[in-house]
Amino acid sequence: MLTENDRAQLWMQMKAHSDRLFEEIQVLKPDGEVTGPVDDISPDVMREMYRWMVLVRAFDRKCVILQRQGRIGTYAPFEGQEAAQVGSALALAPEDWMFPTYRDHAAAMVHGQPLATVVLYWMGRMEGCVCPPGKHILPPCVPIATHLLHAAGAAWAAKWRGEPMVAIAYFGDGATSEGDFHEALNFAGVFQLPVIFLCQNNGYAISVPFSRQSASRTIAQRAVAYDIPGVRVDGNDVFAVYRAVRQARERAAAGLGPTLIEAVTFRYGAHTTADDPTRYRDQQRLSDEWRTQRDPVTRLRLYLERHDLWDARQEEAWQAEVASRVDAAVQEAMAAGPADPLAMFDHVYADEPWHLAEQRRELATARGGAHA
Amino acid sequence: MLTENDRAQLWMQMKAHSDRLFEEIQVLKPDGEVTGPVDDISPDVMREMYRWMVLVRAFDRKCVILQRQGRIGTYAPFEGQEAAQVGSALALAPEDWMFPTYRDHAAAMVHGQPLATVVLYWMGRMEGCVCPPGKHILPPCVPIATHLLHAAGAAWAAKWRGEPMVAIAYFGDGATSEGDFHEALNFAGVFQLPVIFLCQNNGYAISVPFSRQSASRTIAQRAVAYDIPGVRVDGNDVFAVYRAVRQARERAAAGLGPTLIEAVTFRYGAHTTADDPTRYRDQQRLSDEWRTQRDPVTRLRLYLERHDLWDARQEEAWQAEVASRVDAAVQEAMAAGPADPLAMFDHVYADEPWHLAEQRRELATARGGAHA
Amino acid sequence: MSRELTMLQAIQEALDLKLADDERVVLLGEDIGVNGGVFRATDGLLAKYGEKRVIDTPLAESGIIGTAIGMALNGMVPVAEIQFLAFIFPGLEQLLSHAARMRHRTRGQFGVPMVIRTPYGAGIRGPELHSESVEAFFAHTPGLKVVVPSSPYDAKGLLISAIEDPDPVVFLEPTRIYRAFREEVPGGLYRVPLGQAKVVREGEDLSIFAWGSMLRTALRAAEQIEQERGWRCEVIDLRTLYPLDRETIITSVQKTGRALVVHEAHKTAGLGAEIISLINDEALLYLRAPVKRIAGFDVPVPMFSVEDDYLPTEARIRQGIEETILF
Amino acid sequence: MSRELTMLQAIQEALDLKLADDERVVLLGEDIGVNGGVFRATDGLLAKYGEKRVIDTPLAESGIIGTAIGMALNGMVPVAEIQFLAFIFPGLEQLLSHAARMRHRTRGQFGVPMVIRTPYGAGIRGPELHSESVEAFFAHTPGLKVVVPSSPYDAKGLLISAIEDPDPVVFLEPTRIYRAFREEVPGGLYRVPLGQAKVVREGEDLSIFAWGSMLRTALRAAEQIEQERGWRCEVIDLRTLYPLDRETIITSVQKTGRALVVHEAHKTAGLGAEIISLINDEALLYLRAPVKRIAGFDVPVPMFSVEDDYLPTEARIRQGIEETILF
Ligand SMILES: Cc1ncc(C[n+]2csc(CCOP(=O)(O)OP(=O)(O)O)c2C)c(N)n1
Ligand SMILES: Cc1ncc(C[n+]2csc(CCOP(=O)(O)OP(=O)(O)O)c2C)c(N)n1
Ligand SMILES: [Mg+2]
Ligand SMILES: [Mg+2]
Repeated sequence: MLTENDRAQLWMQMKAHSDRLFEEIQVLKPDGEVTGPVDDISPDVMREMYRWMVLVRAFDRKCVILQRQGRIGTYAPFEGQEAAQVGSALALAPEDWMFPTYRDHAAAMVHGQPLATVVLYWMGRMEGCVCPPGKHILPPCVPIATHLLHAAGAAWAAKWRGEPMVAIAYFGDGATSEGDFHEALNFAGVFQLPVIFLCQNNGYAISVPFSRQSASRTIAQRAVAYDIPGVRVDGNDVFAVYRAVRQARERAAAGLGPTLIEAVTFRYGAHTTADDPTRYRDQQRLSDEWRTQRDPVTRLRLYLERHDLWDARQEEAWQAEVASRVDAAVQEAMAAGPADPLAMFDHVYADEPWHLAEQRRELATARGGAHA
Repeated sequence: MLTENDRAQLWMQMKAHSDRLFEEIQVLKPDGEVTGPVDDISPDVMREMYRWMVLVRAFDRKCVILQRQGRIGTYAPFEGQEAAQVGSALALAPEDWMFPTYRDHAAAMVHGQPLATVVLYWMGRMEGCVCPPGKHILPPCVPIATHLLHAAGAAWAAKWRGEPMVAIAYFGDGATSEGDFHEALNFAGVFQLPVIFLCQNNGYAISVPFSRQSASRTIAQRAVAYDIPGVRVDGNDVFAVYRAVRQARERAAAGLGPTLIEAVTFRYGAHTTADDPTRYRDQQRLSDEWRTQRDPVTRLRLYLERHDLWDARQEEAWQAEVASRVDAAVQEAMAAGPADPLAMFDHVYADEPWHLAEQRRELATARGGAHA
Repeated sequence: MSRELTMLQAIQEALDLKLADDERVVLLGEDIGVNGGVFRATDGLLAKYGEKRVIDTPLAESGIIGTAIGMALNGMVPVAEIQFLAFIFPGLEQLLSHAARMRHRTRGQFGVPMVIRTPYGAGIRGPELHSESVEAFFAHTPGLKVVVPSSPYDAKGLLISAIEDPDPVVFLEPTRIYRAFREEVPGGLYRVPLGQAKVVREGEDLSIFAWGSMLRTALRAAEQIEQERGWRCEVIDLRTLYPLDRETIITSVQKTGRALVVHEAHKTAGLGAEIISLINDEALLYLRAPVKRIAGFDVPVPMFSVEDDYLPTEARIRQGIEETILF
Repeated sequence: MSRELTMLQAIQEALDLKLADDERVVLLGEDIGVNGGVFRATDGLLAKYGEKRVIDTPLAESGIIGTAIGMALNGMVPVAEIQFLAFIFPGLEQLLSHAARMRHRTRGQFGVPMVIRTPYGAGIRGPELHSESVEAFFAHTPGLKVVVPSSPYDAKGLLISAIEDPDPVVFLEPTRIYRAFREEVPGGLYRVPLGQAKVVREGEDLSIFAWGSMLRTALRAAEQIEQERGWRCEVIDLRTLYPLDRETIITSVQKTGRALVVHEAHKTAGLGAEIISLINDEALLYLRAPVKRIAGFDVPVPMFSVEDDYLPTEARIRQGIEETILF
């Protein structure tokens, strides 16, 4: 039996262990150096990482502009979080199920969502919720943390049929306060589901800093509550994220159950284009700091250049390619023609019941009348 | 930076620490011996513990009989869990707020709820939800885990006004799977609320064993997720429970925030009188085992007798007293007269709106007509 | 093969047959496995189909409904049990924000074929929050279907249809008649179509609309009033509450010119109001008297010592019939 | 002192005044502190009253409503903000199973004086699930009161009444008119009583019932139709949706003999049905035509590119008026 003193000491020791265990894993440092060998990541993959990060960043900036021009609606930018999203998505298999939030379209695009579809989503178009046939990319989840359960359920079905596909849920630090976060991790633990819970801890839930979101120092340590593995990585380090997700994926596919990954990162911009971050944080200083000292794109470029995997010519060519792809996507989305209001009656049910048929006619008449 | 190997080792070490940290604390052993000095608990308090445990056990058995006789409705017995409830309730101050479930009327009675009121509750009488004036005992909470938030909120108000009262929420092992459990512990951690979360882990949520409720070995370890203290005690050891709650109360009142306490125990009987435990566990063997090897009442009696704090004469007198108090309570409840159906219209709002006044008249007429 | 079964047995049989018939079907919920459900609706199914098909979950309703959605997305047909209707509340977000909206927002790409079964209603001396009837919430949620059986035969046939339906169905099982009576129930798979009400008793003088446990109360009132007064009431079991079978409702009211709705849910903003509105829309000119609602009162469902007074009674229904016919 | 304020400013002022007036009042919610709320309804209040009175909570709605209940039990008057109405769903259990039932089950011993404020409704090009209107759920829950302002003056007076009310009030704030127009608003504390509708425009030919952002749409339709056809429609702002002000509703319909309800919530089982039912109960014989519902369609509120077609429009209301008057 422990004395009170023993217990106090044990508690301190455990905290110390936990602090080390849940310290931020870093592979690629901000200066482009690596902390250890990285031969498990091929040069091709590294270049792919870089290309994607450049592409999604350009896409993101474009969308912010489109919103200012009134050509799309409120938009949630992810700039600063490219490594977490690109690195994680590249570690997946094509058939894996992805459950993103409103801020995770970088991950979605890497996993196969066409850029134009993403633009349509932010134009308030229902077409923006559809992914290419055969893909398993759910539309952005708006109610916080609810989709962690969907990922658990989809993983369950895969496990049930003995298929090696896994599911990944993306969510933020704020999401960890919702009851559904807890229920999802608990279900995944009990049934050892092949699911990856990827938290991008960008330090803020809109205006609320993580210190006020939870008394716990890290999110990774919450894994202890479910006796599942938890790991904390530098979320601006695409190698670290890629590795952590790859490992979690291997564990999951091997029947070893779920993993909670905390990727520590920062959004450079506003929560959404409707948000003003200067109200709640020293926006200029913080975003400058992260941009200059911890940027995910810069550090990978430094690494690639240093190892002769990328050069100025390639950069130039890729920037041009990116610009044209982004423009093409925007054009495609804008060319979609006016939204069809009557489509709101489609797909409420697999078969249309009488009252919807009637309301469809009612709207058709009203619109006909309006035009007449 | 840790290697993979370091991490694996650290993880094992942390598990080992956590196992020790969250091992069951025992003070009073089943054979009536103590594991260390107990001078912090006065003989008077010990006798009070014993008297209460005997009383509530008699009360509980009586209610099971009343249910069989059809004199009360479905009833949730707590036999086996007396130490957890009596020990915790005796560690409270009279003004503390208590949020019990349907199985915690032992705690409620110790905290001041009249026995007759508890009988009325199980008779399906709304009068059974009311506590004595000035007391802060909420009626049993039926929806699992929801009241943990109420306790957090009541504690918040106390803290806000600088009053030393604390709040305690009682709940079971199954309750730890609900989202509200998580949200309550998180709020309590963030705002350092003076609240005690007392989980009676009786190993089952109706038919579901704890091993299937969660992948985590203990409930106490969930405190790690919120960086709040967690402690696991032998829930059949009234001294251990009393001490843990007293300490948690002192911490809370001193502004040091919440505590999660897991009291490991067992219900001897069915989940409720509508439940048949033989369907899901080796009921006879298990309940015999707990009764003969870990009974909370027996071990305290052994201790008291061994230390000349209790004798056969006192036992006899108390048993007689208990019988008469329980009978008196039952008689009082049964004498309450028929329930007044029109009272269902009272207290929907502080002031009765027109439609309820009308519906009240409607029912009065219907009943008048039925009688005429 | 056709035997006399209770509603519970009929439900158990429907689950059994669909588990055997379609390997995508799984059951999940609290205490549905070794315990066979608190009402025994899943009795014996764990032993027969194993832990992969009949899953005891942790105690978390959002977890149950949320993972069921995920399963349904990925090719399963989950049938979730919520222990009592009020305990669906912690899972309402999953139901309202996701289950009901998934097909619509993904333009038909991802449907969530799933059933949520739950005992509901008062009248069994249950503890607090074991007696609610909030079907109106679901009937106000496009994308959901809402079904309530009132007999063993219908319970089985409707549940089979619900499980086979490509959309999420909330299947409300009136506890009060779970075991109240038996009825001939054929042995194999058969379907009672969703969306169709049933004329249970024909009549010319007044139309009574009811469902679930209230159907029998309404029927008895109709029989008594015929004996006492000679008035013949038509009694219609709505069976599917969303979408409603307007045609059957309107046809009956056009015939009788008078109507009464019985439900045990609170009167205000209950489903009775929608039925009155359908009649207002389509048959106002046929009405010879206001449509009457005999419903649960607008008070929290009280504890069981007075629940019989909360619930619509034959006496109140007869009184309503008299007032309507003598209007 | 009386200034022209938007509804948001009027709400902010009501909160400010009650914080100053009653130290039991606290505000809690997501981003309401330093950020002043996503719509700025609590702008400046943290700076003025400090962290103890204006509390940024973790992101957990059940947590917000549940702790608010606990605070209210222990002597506080919490005013919780839910960021958008659909995000109340994870907290519905707390609202339905506890807030609404506490006074009743404890026989008046423990009340929970609290207000839940939340922006609601469509029309601001919001993302998915930022545009719902499920007021009917709350109006089907005895123990709750439901209030919807349609103007700055009323918003302030109703919110002050709601905060002073001893029972839990769901206070729904139509985002579409948060900043749409200004109105004279007196400076100090004043009350608009709960439970009372307001005749906003008098008329003899038809009664229009509306609330929230639909009120102005209805008013414009009424004005146009008067110009075009000379028909004079009475327009009534219900303001409190539960309990309803039956007297004002019935008095108007008895006068006009025709009625139309406008709401942006889904038509089926929406509050319009209850209003039709009240009219059916009390004024059927006065009706010269079926009561018309112009409501949101029975589809999940669609994404914003077509939300204007989901919402009732002046054109649809005018059409409804014509059909009703020419019936
Ligand atoms: C249930 C629910 N509550 C509130 C909101 C409003 N909301 C949208 S995003 C957000 C903050 C989320 O923070 P976090 O989880 O850290 O993700 P981030 O936005 O930083 O990526 C809030 C409160 C919501 N969408 N759903
Ligand atoms: C939200 C909710 N879901 C389900 C139930 C039904 N139910 C009542 S007690 C119980 C088991 C609770 O187990 P536990 O928390 O371990 O407490 P114990 O009964 O063992 O004391 C269940 C599932 C409920 N009351 N509330
Ligand atoms: Mg964040
Ligand atoms: Mg238990």
